[in-house]
Amino acid sequence: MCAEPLALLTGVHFMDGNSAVCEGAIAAGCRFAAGYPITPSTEIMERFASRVPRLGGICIQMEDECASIMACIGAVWGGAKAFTATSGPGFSLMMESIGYAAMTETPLVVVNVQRAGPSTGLPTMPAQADMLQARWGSHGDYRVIALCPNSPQECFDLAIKAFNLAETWRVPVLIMMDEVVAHMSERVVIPTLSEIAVVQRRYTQVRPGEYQPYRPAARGVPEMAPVGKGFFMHVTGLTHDAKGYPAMDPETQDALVRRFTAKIDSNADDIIVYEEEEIADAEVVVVAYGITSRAAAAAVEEARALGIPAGLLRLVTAWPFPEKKVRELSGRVKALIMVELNLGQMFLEMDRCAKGGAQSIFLGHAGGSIHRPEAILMAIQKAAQL
Amino acid sequence: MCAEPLALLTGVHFMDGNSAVCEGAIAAGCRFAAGYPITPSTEIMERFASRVPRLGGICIQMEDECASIMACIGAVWGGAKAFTATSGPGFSLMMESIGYAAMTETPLVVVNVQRAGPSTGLPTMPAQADMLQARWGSHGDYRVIALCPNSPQECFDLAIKAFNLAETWRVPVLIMMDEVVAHMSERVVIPTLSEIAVVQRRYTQVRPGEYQPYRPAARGVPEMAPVGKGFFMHVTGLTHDAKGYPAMDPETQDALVRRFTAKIDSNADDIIVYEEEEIADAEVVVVAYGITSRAAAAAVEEARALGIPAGLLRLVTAWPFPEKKVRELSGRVKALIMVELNLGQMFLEMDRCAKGGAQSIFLGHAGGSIHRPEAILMAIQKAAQL
Amino acid sequence: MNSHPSDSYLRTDRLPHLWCPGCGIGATMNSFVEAVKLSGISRKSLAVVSGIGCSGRVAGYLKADSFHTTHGRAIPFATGLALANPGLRVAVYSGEGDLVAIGGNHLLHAARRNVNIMVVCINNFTYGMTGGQLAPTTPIGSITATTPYGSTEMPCNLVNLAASAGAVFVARWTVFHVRQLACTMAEALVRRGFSFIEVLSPCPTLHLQRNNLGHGETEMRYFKEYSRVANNTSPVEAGLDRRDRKIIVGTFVKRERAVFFDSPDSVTLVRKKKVKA
Amino acid sequence: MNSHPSDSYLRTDRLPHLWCPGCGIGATMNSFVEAVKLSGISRKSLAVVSGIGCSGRVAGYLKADSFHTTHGRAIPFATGLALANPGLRVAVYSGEGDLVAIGGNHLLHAARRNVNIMVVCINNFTYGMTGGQLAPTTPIGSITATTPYGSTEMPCNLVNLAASAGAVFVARWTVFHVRQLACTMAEALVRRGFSFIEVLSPCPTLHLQRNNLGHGETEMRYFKEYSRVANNTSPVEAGLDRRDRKIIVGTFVKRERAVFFDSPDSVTLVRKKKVKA
Amino acid sequence: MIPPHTLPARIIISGLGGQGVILAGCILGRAAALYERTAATLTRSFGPAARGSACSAQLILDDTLVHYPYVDKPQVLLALSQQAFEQYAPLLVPGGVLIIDEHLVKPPAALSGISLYAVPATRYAEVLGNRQVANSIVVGFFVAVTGLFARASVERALRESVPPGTMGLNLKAFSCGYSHAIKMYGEHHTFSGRFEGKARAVQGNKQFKNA
Amino acid sequence: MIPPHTLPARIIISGLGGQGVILAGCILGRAAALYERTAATLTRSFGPAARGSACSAQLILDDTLVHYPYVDKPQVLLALSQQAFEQYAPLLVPGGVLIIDEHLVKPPAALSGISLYAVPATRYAEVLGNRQVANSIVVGFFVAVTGLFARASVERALRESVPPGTMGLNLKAFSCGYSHAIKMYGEHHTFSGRFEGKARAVQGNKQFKNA
Amino acid sequence: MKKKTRYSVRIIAERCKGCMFCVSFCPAGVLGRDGTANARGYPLPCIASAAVCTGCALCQKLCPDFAIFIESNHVR
Amino acid sequence: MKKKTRYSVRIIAERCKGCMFCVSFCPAGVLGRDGTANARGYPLPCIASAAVCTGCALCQKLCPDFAIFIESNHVR
Ligand SMILES: Cc1ncc(C[n+]2csc(CCOP(=O)(O)OP(=O)(O)O)c2C)c(N)n1
Ligand SMILES: Cc1ncc(C[n+]2csc(CCOP(=O)(O)OP(=O)(O)O)c2C)c(N)n1
Ligand code: SF4
Ligand code: SF4
Ligand code: SF4
Ligand code: SF4
Ligand code: SF4
Ligand code: SF4
Ligand SMILES: [Mg+2]
Ligand SMILES: [Mg+2]
Repeated sequence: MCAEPLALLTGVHFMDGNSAVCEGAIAAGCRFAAGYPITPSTEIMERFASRVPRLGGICIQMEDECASIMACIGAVWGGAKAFTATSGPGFSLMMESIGYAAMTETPLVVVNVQRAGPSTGLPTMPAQADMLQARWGSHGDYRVIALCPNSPQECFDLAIKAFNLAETWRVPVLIMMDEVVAHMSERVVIPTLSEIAVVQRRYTQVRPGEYQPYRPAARGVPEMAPVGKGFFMHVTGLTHDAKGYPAMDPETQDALVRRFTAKIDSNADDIIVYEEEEIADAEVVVVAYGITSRAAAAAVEEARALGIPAGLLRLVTAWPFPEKKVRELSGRVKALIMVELNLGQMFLEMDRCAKGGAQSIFLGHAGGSIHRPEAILMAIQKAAQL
Repeated sequence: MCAEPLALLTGVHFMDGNSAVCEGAIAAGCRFAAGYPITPSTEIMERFASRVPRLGGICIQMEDECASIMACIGAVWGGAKAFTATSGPGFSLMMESIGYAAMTETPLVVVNVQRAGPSTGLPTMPAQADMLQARWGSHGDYRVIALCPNSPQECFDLAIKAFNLAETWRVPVLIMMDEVVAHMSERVVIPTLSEIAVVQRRYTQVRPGEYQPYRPAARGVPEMAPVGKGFFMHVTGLTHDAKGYPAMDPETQDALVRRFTAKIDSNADDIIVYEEEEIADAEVVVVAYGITSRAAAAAVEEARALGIPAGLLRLVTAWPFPEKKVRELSGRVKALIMVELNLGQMFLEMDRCAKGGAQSIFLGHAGGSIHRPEAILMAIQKAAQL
Repeated sequence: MNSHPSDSYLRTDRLPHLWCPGCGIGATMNSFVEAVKLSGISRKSLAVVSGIGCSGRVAGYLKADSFHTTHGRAIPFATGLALANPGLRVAVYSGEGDLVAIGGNHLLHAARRNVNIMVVCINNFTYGMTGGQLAPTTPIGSITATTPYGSTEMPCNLVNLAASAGAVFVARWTVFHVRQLACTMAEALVRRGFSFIEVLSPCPTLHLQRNNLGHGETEMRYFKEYSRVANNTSPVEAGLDRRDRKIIVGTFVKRERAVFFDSPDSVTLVRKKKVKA
Repeated sequence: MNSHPSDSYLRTDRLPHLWCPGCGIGATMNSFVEAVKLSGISRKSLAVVSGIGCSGRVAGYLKADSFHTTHGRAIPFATGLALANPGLRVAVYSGEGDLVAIGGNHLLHAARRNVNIMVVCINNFTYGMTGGQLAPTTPIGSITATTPYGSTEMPCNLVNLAASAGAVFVARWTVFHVRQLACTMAEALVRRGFSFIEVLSPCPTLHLQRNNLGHGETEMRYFKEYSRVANNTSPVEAGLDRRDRKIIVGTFVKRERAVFFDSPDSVTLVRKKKVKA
Repeated sequence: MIPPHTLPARIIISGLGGQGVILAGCILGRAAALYERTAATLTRSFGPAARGSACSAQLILDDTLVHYPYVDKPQVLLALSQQAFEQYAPLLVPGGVLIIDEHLVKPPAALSGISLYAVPATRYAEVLGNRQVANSIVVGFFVAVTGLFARASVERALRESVPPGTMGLNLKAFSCGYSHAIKMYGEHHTFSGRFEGKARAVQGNKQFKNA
Repeated sequence: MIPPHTLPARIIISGLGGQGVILAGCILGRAAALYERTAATLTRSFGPAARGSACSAQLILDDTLVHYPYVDKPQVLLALSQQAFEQYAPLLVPGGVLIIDEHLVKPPAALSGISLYAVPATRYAEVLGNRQVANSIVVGFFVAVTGLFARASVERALRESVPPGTMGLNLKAFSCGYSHAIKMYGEHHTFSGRFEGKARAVQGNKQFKNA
Repeated sequence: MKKKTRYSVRIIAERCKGCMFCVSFCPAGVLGRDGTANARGYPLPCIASAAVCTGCALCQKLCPDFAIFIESNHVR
Repeated sequence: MKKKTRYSVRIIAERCKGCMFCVSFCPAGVLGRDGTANARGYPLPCIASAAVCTGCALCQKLCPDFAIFIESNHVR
């Protein structure tokens, strides 16, 4: 629920993805952001800085990205919903803290507007080449949830969803945008308060003396306690027991890491969202996400127009990956074509899961521009002839 | 070639992996290191700090890991061979600069002594859970070479190899150790000067006016020029053309990133090193690397003693991954068992490549201790009965 | 009765703590508990944030909401915590390596912004946790694990750094000055804005032993003998060079300045009340 | 003849450069070229290292060995470069966001160590490259993209920061002071140790326009009119607050101190000669 | 309502940073998306802010959702710099519409198969006392010339998009451009290109069920 | 040469940080690897430096390369603290050898199936004037009691491992421990456990061909 | 009946690490060393002259291990 | 024969961005604005009174674009 009436800009807007993700965060009840400017994500923080002080919230520019994400994590433990937005180089600098958030099970949202890399690359041009970094960029085993909006409307919708997922699973949720979605303007419908489902933080009902901050509760997710209420919680990035105290033994380590990875893995079916277009009778399925999925949709439509039985599997959650779905498809279609703005990232995971007879085909480039539907159509045509 | 006689401690030693990797760096001609202490890698820098000033080299402790790796990159461009050593949290902080090194094709060596994570985790205990971070931890598409020694002797040998690979391919080379190998002492034989092959930096023969710093030369690797000699080189992390100048278009981007990834991908056969034990007639093949490969070797020996046709594929280079070899094996064995100190990392790549009939089996835990051979033996026995 | 009067402020189930015999960190924590008592602030509203290091373990022993963060990032964490929950009194407690080496930039900018947190910085002249390497305060000539031939870097004067960055309350004591330290900490606890307290502390295991400076007790005697209390000394003059055999201690800076997010300039738009969760 | 006398110091094939009309960065580069000429150092031995930002593009236009690094890391890169190759004269050239926000810690520690590099810091009071956000030097009350209601943070006095961190040569000029700036840069080029030169520079496109301060020319007039040359002023007194209508410029600090890796303490073991590749 | 036979309409608006090219695109897109109830997708090529570098916006209007958001073959090109003209004019479809500021762009004498419309927007803006409003003049001119939008829709979008203090002047500028078109080319001049749209649902708001 | 019938030999050396446990392990490992030409693998459990916390080293000696570097069932246990004794003694193989500092470890009266050897190392060290050399006393005692090493090998390894200034004192301490064993248990006392080794090549130096 | 001292010094032996700060800095010389050690082998301070304790609590405040504290007794 | 001025002011029009620093700060008022622009549309400075140029080169040094410089001529 949004506390302030000003917060929700209910109505129809013409908005870009960066604005929409910011409005989504506000609609989800986020009132804290700390960030550091970086193209092409900067406008997210700029809009938040302009919007949220009027709602009683806080938006601060920190001295760098390490500080930004840590201030957000601090704010979350202070009771706020918080997020930060960045792009490749800043995302890389946030990796240590993403691991800290995973280890401490901090509900946190991070937006990464992907630009072409590596390094400084093409700061103003799109890519989707941080997808495996999103999954593996911090040291050690952990899990994140990563969402890939493909329109400004979805930037809004998925921002709300991201905060909801973060609160539900106590896990860092990454919104993996791309420069095109970020700067593309379209119609965005912001619903009324009652139409938006917002998951509030669930605090423990247990009394302070009995509270164990890392005792797994429902579905493996421990309950949080409010700060400042005498729970005397201890939070550490060291391997910790149910009390939250450091416990330096392999058994605690294995139990802890298995628990917080399992809470995502074993609930993956509830977390994963994808969209299927014309899948039922498809022989060639294009798999895509983010902006690329729109070029793919155009190509699939054209293929159908040409009589080719093509379909589209659009990933909304990139992580967890819809392994089951891909396995199923690979058992019944001729070819799976992963289209992405990189040299093969989600493709690897698709390829791994495609244990059936379907061929795994990759169609990608190093970013800077998006695929033209014709290129995808050609790939579909070729695959259809396999 | 080692310039100073003091440099090479030719002879037989009883040494731990951290010491050995340091000696290997010295033997490879490295005379510059910048680092920041972190368990369990600290002794590498400490030894270098004690050894290298006597050899006319430099070892500095910087204010953090971001600074450490950047000082090394600066030193490389200044003409030195340079390396840094760290562990998980520091490795995460180095991610942005690893991407910069990849983009600028800087020959750089980074040692990561893996401890149990995520986050601070178990600082004094082993893991192998930064393996996919090594591959994907920085934003954008790039390539690294990652080596996994399994003994102090190999720490020495692979350190030399790492510098050689870095100079040959102009790519960041990562030595992915683990806490056990780092602190385990064994016999280490340091050969004589003439027995060690060291690749020196190859500078261009082209005259300054004609030199183009990013024009691909042999096998896609551009030639370096010495600093301070009037080449007026320009180095940038932005997408750049052959002159090294920023060029903000998708075509340059695609050509650049494809070139420097292809220089590794298409030369992978020359780069990849692995060891096979009793593979020829094996029905169950254990795949392992680093310290885990030693428990695996013990298990495979015991399995053979029990009459089970087991074999071991030990990865010396984790990246690039021996895709061909795994594909070949998967076509002729019953099962491939990846044993690693994580919850499934290199396993995913093995699983992807195992397109044949072989089952992919994973045996791992979250670190803190290493696998007992019996546990691996049990997995082999189970797999043999498939 | 065998219960220490500070036990209710401690996670006694974790005692004895991990610090070495003769280490001063525990003693500063003792003073901190006294300070909390003196300050009258409710223990419930106290939050302690540490980075990583021996000193960084303080958060794990205090019975408060306590956060053991990552190396160098205690201040940004504390910034978020304090801003999101202005009802808390947030104390950062960590070592000089954590706060001034890897975390130096955050110290600088938090002080400049005058974030409402207090910072206790244990200066033991070395990196204890990782085995005694060069710290930004290591005296010139000291043997450390990474300077086996003696350090050649000018050490950082922490109080001067904090003061020039803009801290509104800056003090230095040694572990020996238990009473003054407790009073100073209590004062910082009740003031608003960015305060910085440096506490010199012996690390017998690594710094003292390696430099033939004796053990904890020896160093405490040194602190006792060579400290000169000189409140209001200009921080730049507040030396502690062993060669001078003089450690200037005291409260050096007390000033008032708009606190981050209290600033009247933005008061109409950036409210001071609690963030709604 | 249509060739500019500084052309041989420039990558003329990249001109015109990307800076806006009225931006001061190009003018500082002009002074820098003059300084290189004045200093007599060979162009071959000059290396220029930039971070990321509008100012960070300087490396890309100077015909020297030039390195455009990552945001905030120019100083560590330069540290490695200078130590590995003592024959080079290494200049770091970047913006205040790059050097003092994200890179502040490196500035602090390089100054403390007295690394042998010179640093030119373009202070345009904002983040130009990313569209005009809050910088650590943005004056209180300024409208920026991230402070739409006016900044409330106390700006950092860069010369004071550099000086208290330990820089051995510290100066401030504005883009208007072309001659003094060139002389000061030349002096820094020939001195050893860590030197820091702040150059105030107009960012008409973002900072000036948004704050109704006119355009580049207006700001240059402001610089001309309100600057007071006061060499040897204590950096802490060297204000530039617009409300005072007074910008203190000049060379504030000149001192000698052991240079990193020149230190006699370690001279027997840590040699000064070139690292062998 | 945008005349359905003209959909999808593919438009490029291009010039130099600082000319308000993106804003012009936003105003038109907004008019379409909010007041013409047409699906509109606006993308922009995005460079270092306001540094006088090349800059463009691409607008696709359709009666159904727009998949691929870029314009390869524009039906309408608005070019406000010579460079923009040279880059994009060759892409225009046969029968496409080219709109230029006549003082900033000098097209070659012969331009075959293209309808050219010129407005002295910068001059007019100077007359109005503020060069910044040139883009509103251009927008007015565009609306009149193409007939793609109801004038009221665009005026409303314009009102919502410019800083309140400049609204009056911008509306005046809009009128000025609009009138110039009427004066020069007559009422309701519509370009000749015919574009066919397909019947699909307009993209709406998506609610994800699993919270 | 280490008596081949005793290989592989699995040894645990344990105590508290600061007692020189790791150094003792290093000296023995070094003696084996360099001067007995036996493969030796030493691992250590590694905690915060010298904070008086539990600390142990595990040493495996073999005639061929050691794969798995840890000792689950030690044949020899050297325990220098009560905690170490309690943790590791139950792991000893039947017939295993237990060596303790008799003032630091108080084993229960009945210890079945284990050979116990006790040395008052700390006391002796105090007599020698430096508590730090207790570990050299223990090493000397260990060598004499187990008969696993030639005395000269270990003395040489010890000489190479201790700070030069303390070498004399450490050698004296070594002798002291050695003599105590001879005095108490007789010459060349070898423990009763029998360990069989397999014939494999000793791990050597590996050269990778592709540079 | 013997007159009680006003202050009792309490030592929590399990916590003590034998740093001897308390002994060294007790202004009244109440504490001493008698060679006893706790279970972990750390030497313990001993109460050498309880009677002269002034109750200043310096020992308590200096102790890094929260292992020593002062109780004040009702003097009958 | 006409006496030559000692200094020639050269403007590299393609580089100029019209910031007018040169015009504003020329101490001798040599430079002016005449409304001409370069190909990129930037207004160019013009040489209003060449003769009074003192050759101080301030214009040259102030120019952010390396677009103006002074040549000194042999005075016959
Ligand atoms: C990113 C990162 N780098 C390095 C470390 C290793 N590390 C742990 S504590 C520490 C230094 C602590 O020094 P200080 O803050 O002075 O605390 P002390 O132990 O001296 O009390 C270091 C370098 C780490 N945990 N994380
Ligand atoms: C890690 C990282 N974070 C953020 C950025 C985005 N970025 C580029 S330049 C810049 C600020 C530049 O400001 P300043 O140094 O003052 O230079 P100016 O443009 O003002 O000359 C930022 C934040 C980046 N490139 N890398
Ligand atoms: S190592 Fe030093 S700082 Fe750390 S606990 Fe021991 S004495 Fe204290
Ligand atoms: S944005 Fe500002 S700093 Fe950047 S080039 Fe333009 S005027 Fe200069
Ligand atoms: S001060 Fe505390 S720890 Fe130290 S000896 Fe006294 S009681 Fe023991
Ligand atoms: S209270 Fe004071 S006098 Fe009594 S034992 Fe403690 S320090 Fe000594
Ligand atoms: S200073 Fe240079 S860029 Fe500016 S107007 Fe003069 S010549 Fe042109
Ligand atoms: S040289 Fe001096 S006098 Fe001549 S035009 Fe330039 S500024 Fe004016
Ligand atoms: Mg310290
Ligand atoms: Mg700036």
